Amino acid sequence: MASGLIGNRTPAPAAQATPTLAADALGKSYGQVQVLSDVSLSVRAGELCAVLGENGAGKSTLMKLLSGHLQPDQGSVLLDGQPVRLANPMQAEQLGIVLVHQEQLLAGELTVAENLFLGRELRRGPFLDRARMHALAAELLASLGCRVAPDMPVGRLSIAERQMVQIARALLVPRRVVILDEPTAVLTPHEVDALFAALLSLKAAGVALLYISHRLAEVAMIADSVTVLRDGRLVTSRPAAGLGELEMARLMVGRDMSTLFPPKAAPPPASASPALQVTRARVPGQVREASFSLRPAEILGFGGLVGAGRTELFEGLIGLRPAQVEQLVVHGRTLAHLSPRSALRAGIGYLTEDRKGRGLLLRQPLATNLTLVAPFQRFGLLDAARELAAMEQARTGFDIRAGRRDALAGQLSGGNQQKLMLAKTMLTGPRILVIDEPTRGIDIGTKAQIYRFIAALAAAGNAVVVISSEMQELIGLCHRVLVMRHGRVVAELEGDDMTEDAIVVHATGVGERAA
Amino acid sequence: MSNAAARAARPRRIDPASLAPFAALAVLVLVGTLLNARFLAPDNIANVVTRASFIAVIGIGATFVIAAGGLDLSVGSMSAFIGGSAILLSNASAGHGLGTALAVGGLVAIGGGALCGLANGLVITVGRLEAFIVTLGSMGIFRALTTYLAQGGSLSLTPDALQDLVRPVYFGSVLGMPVPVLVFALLGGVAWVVLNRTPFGRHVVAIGANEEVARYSSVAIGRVRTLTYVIQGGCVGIATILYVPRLSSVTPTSGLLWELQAITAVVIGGTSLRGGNGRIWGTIAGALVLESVANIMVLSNLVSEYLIGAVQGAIIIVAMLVQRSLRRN
Amino acid sequence: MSNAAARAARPRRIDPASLAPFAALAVLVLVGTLLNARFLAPDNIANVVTRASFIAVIGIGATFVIAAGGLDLSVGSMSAFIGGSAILLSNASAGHGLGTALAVGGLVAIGGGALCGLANGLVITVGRLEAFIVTLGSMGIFRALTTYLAQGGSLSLTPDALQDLVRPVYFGSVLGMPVPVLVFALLGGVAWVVLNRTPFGRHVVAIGANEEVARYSSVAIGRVRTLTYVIQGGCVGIATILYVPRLSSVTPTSGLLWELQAITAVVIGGTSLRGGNGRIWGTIAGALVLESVANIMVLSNLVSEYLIGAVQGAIIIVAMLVQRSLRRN
Amino acid sequence: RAQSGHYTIAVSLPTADHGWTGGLLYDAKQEAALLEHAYPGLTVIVKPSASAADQASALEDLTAGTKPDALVVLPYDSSQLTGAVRRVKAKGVFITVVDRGLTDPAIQDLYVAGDNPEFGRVAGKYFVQKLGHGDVVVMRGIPTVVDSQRVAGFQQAIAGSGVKILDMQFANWSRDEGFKVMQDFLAKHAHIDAVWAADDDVAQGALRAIAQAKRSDIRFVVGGAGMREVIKGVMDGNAMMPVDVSYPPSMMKTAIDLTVAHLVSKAAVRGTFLLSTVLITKDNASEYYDPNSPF
Ligand SMILES: Nc1ncnc2c1ncn2[C@@H]1O[C@H](COP(=O)(O)OP(=O)(O)OP(=O)(O)O)[C@@H](O)[C@H]1O
Ligand SMILES: Nc1ncnc2c1ncn2[C@@H]1O[C@H](COP(=O)(O)OP(=O)(O)OP(=O)(O)O)[C@@H](O)[C@H]1O
Ligand SMILES: [Mg+2]
Ligand SMILES: [Mg+2]
Repeated sequence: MASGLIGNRTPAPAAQATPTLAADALGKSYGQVQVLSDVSLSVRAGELCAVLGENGAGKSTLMKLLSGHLQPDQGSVLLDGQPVRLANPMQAEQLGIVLVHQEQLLAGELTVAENLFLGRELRRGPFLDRARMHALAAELLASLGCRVAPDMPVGRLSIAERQMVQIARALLVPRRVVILDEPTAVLTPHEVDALFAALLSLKAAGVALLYISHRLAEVAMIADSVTVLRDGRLVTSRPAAGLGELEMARLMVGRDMSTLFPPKAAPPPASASPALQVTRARVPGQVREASFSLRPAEILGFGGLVGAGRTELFEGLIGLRPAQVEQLVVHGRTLAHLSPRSALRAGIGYLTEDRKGRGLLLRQPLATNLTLVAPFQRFGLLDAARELAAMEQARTGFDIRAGRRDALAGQLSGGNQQKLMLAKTMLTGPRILVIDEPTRGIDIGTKAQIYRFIAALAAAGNAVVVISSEMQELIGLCHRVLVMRHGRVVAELEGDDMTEDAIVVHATGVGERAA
Repeated sequence: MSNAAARAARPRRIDPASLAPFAALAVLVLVGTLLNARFLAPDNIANVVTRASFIAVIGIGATFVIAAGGLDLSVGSMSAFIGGSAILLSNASAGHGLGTALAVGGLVAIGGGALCGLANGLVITVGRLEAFIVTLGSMGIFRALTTYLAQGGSLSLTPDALQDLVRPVYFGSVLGMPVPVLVFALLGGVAWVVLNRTPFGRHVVAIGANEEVARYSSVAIGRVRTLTYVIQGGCVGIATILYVPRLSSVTPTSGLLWELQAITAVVIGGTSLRGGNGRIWGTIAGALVLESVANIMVLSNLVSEYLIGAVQGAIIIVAMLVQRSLRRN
Repeated sequence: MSNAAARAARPRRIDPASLAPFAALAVLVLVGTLLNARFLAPDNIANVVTRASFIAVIGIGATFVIAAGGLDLSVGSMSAFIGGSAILLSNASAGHGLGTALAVGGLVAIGGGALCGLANGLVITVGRLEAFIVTLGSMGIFRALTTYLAQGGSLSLTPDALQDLVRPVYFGSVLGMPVPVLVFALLGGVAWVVLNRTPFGRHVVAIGANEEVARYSSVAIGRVRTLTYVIQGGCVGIATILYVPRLSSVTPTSGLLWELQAITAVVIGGTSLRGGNGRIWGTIAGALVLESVANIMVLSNLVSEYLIGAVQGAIIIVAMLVQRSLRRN
Repeated sequence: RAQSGHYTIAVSLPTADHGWTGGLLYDAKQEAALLEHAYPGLTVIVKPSASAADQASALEDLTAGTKPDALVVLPYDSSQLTGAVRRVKAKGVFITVVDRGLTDPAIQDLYVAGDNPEFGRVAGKYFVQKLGHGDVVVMRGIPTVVDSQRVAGFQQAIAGSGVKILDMQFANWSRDEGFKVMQDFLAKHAHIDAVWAADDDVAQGALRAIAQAKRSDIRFVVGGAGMREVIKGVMDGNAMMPVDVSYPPSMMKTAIDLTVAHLVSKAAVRGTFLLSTVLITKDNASEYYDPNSPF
């Protein structure tokens, strides 16, 4: 993957130069919950500073304070050593500070180019200069290795493509400080490479970068310095050189992290009757043909590049989008087709990759979200006691950290939203579980927890499909990996054949013949 | 996180925003009393509250529809249509005894309302059309059908004995409470439970909050949404049962503009027109606000009869502004 | 990534959905002709298209408001109000010459419209209230003010010479095109350019699509949204200028229900009531659809007079269903 | 066509939006069917419209590419429809105007009407005669010229007498509004001697409100227009509604009849036919009673 980049690391800038942007003893609370206290941090021109921490540690909040999206309760923001008041994002942008949000902020009805230039349209006279905006958009996206058409409505892009558009938006005009909040959580390695190349050239141009990620390998590779937060407080700020992944994890979690992946159970016997058998599934425009079978107690991975059609395949199977399947057998029963409800009845659970748009009701309480699929009832009425108990269980089982108990889903940190969604899917007790990007944005400690959870689920005889863009995850967790490319299943890898190289080769088609 | 634990222990508080419509109502009562002391006379209060029952009952149904992100513009003409039908069929069955006629009328009203609602709901969900257009269309249809039934005139309950029999449904009272008030209070209670304490109610709010999320959560969107329109229809039926006894007749203009009044009551009550929340008691307060404003206009001598509409409009906007400012604090 | 590349390379085609309202119109023309050959008589076509101009012009404004996720229910009574005001002030200034009177009337109509729209917009944006409630309130206010101005009667242009002078604005034609048709065609062109080819138009659509995103993108949401209401008001002013010459007078019931017609035209035209897109030409087609349906009802003798409303309602729903099915393909 | 005994008459009127207009449409349709039966060559097209603008449109539609021999029109509003009717007239159509005269009387070949100011005056005189002194409340219709003329007539008739108007509100010619406004009047005024409702629909609603309030101070309610149920009440000696003021929707019948007579008999039927507005009392009520009318 991005290994070639390591050697390109530019020397860290001189430490004595005035930091371009600095946080000075910042504090912030939501209501009575103090989410940040006394956090200081600084980043210099040409420096990439990674900010690490568990889910809910306060990373996103800190970045919002630094970019005018939120106002600090204590402390101040310094630009070039001078205190500045960033009353709103526009003001911050005028000073050259831009934040790429963890949650995607794009208007689905507008096209890529329209979103990119929203609020700063190019004009020719009083009119829009559409040609130039399209050309620039195409150019910028291409430089990021993203090949979406500028006139495509953003609502029709995949999550990853949307993320690239978001990043492109931030880079549209020259900046002094670029803050990226988990930019790679939804990206596949291919795009991560393109993004890193762009970040390096920004560094070379003297831009100060703040970078949040839970992918510690990436951080080790690209960061100049590392700042770690825990429970809203600064743990440490130090140069990245010499900091290994394990050390970073220890700093974040506060204890030693031994293994990420649980030991793999023996793969289920091939003879076992399949939990799910799909013959020639087609999703118009996205999946040309896919056939596979899934055995009980098996963890089956789906790998591929963005746009390979993995999400669409499973959404089609579950009846969330139009699809044709020649044959669909669930636990020995042949079904004509599935709808979300019949899938639920057939014991298939599906976790979407789009938590903001499709996963959670952001303005509803946590328990409502948790039990939305099948609310607990007694005598036809909601059973508040069981709901509360289930929420309590989910809170501990999935380590969901909410500032307050009556918090709304939208007030959780990104990673905690992901955990809530996972808990929600699990509550239906699926015998076949399909998880699209299970650990997107989840910290390393919780990741291990989730992997153990998935492994235990499979060990109990349930079948699990993991769609993931993290190859480590596929290899470490799955018994078998199917690779998709251009809407087809192109390879099936098992045992020792499951390597990053093999997945990349099949996913891109590059060097396939040679391999 | 002992902090969090302590907070969790604290009992669930009442959202101050949900009190806003009641505050608006209280202010109105105060203003009304200042303008004319007779406003508070028991008779007048009883009149106003009883009159508010139609919009309150219809508004309860509208709260479901709107909480689910829908809209129903047809309720007023639906009421006229099912009222007219109920009268015709009651009259026709009066030969079999007044009791039968009564039963027929009641069944036609509620059943007819539910069916009309079902039709609206199915066209909207199966045809995947904007609720605005569909119910605007059915508004025209119901209104025209009523005119057709009445042949342009009015439809009255006959014989007079039937009129006398049903009159207490509007004019009667039980334990000092006018019957319509009891009805909407009871219905409000049931509706509150359904909306806030059942899985169905939760799904209603979910599809209003984010239909995609609901779909991905296996909520039967079409069925839930259709049911909200059926509930709306049933409520219109109940409102019609309260309405017909008042004047014992229906004309092609019966129920005119009730749709706008019902929606206004819902919005004043704190339910967002974009869906995703629903406040039954707020809606009832909203209906009382509307009726009180009208009453105060007639009781006071401040404005020319030409300008009453202007003052009413202004009061409603001001009430909403006050409510909004309460919410901000 | 040949897949993505292919998508990128595909030239921008005309969205078939945007043709749907025109298809609906074509079908209607066909049906109309079959029912009564006189439908296609040049006179009749000219009448229908000219009459559609009020709703077309108001609908153009409504397209901006709705594309931005708003709603304006006050347009009909706003038109009556500014029409009444314009007539009063024209009459008052007729002493200074008819030309002056004319200029005064025109200015009052457009300026008054813009001001009324500004008032709506400011209350909605600064007060952060639901557009539905605010414009429902202002609907009542404008209507009552008109009644007040007319003292319950009607307001006519006097002297008659003034009536004769303005009559060509509605009845005249240039190069065989009725003046109102020229007006809405021209206005449509300008509006299309503003909505689709200027930063302002893009911001309108953006705040309708996702207000939060627009806010983060430094779009001045309050200003843009307020301006959509000002545009709506200006369009109402223009429609009023076309309307007054037609009947030479205004009564408290002028423009009744125009708001619903305008919204219907916009929705038939393919603009979503939830905002985020706007189709000017679709709206104009929608206005023509509405007027054609009404015309066909008068020309054909198929249905009882009482049922005309029902048939109109049904036709509009069916038209939308047809359009929806076109869109699915 | 006229030579061969074929005639087309277009009838344009407001849609049935309250009792009186409902009666109007009913009568028009009845009469159309009757006359078409009586004169085989005759076609009568009845087109109701929902607003003044709609009616102007309907007039255009009825005359686009063709023309009827005669137009019978009851305009929504005199001032607004004068121009539209003038344009029909310009095509050589015989024009009969019903009830609401055009602002340019030269347009109408035939004018059949009730007398709105007189409608108010008749009622006013009755109040003066019956009450001598007293306080009355007035429930108006919809803000229109017709309504204003009626109210002005009433005010004129009671001017200088001991009858005083306590309060006045619009009740939109609707029963429901009549009921509500009356309830509020009763709450507001401790003593009311009588009620003038200017319309039978409204009066019906007011009566219900009075009955509910069990108030004994109100001596009577007077409506108007001759609704079937009301006339029946007058015949039967209803004490609360002892009289009614005639303003029969059947004027539409008269107008159509006269127009057909003009076409068929070639007799010059022209001029103005004012239907006298009379006080319907127990004595003459039976003349105004049509048990089959929907109104
Ligand atoms: N709008 C809000 N209202 C109340 N609490 C909030 C709000 N936004 C965030 N929080 C709380 O603030 C804390 C810090 O959240 P933040 O989003 O900064 O975490 P994070 O470090 O970015 O986590 P993640 O890795 O999961 O993205 C969390 O406990 C969260 O619940
Ligand atoms: N509604 C849609 N209309 C048109 N194209 C779409 C639509 N939804 C998705 N696509 C396209 O289909 C392709 C496949 O989607 P997607 O990227 O989600 O597949 P995937 O294999 O699950 O990839 P990943 O999950 O890694 O993003 C994408 O290129 C996307 O642009
Ligand atoms: Mg975060
Ligand atoms: Mg995907």
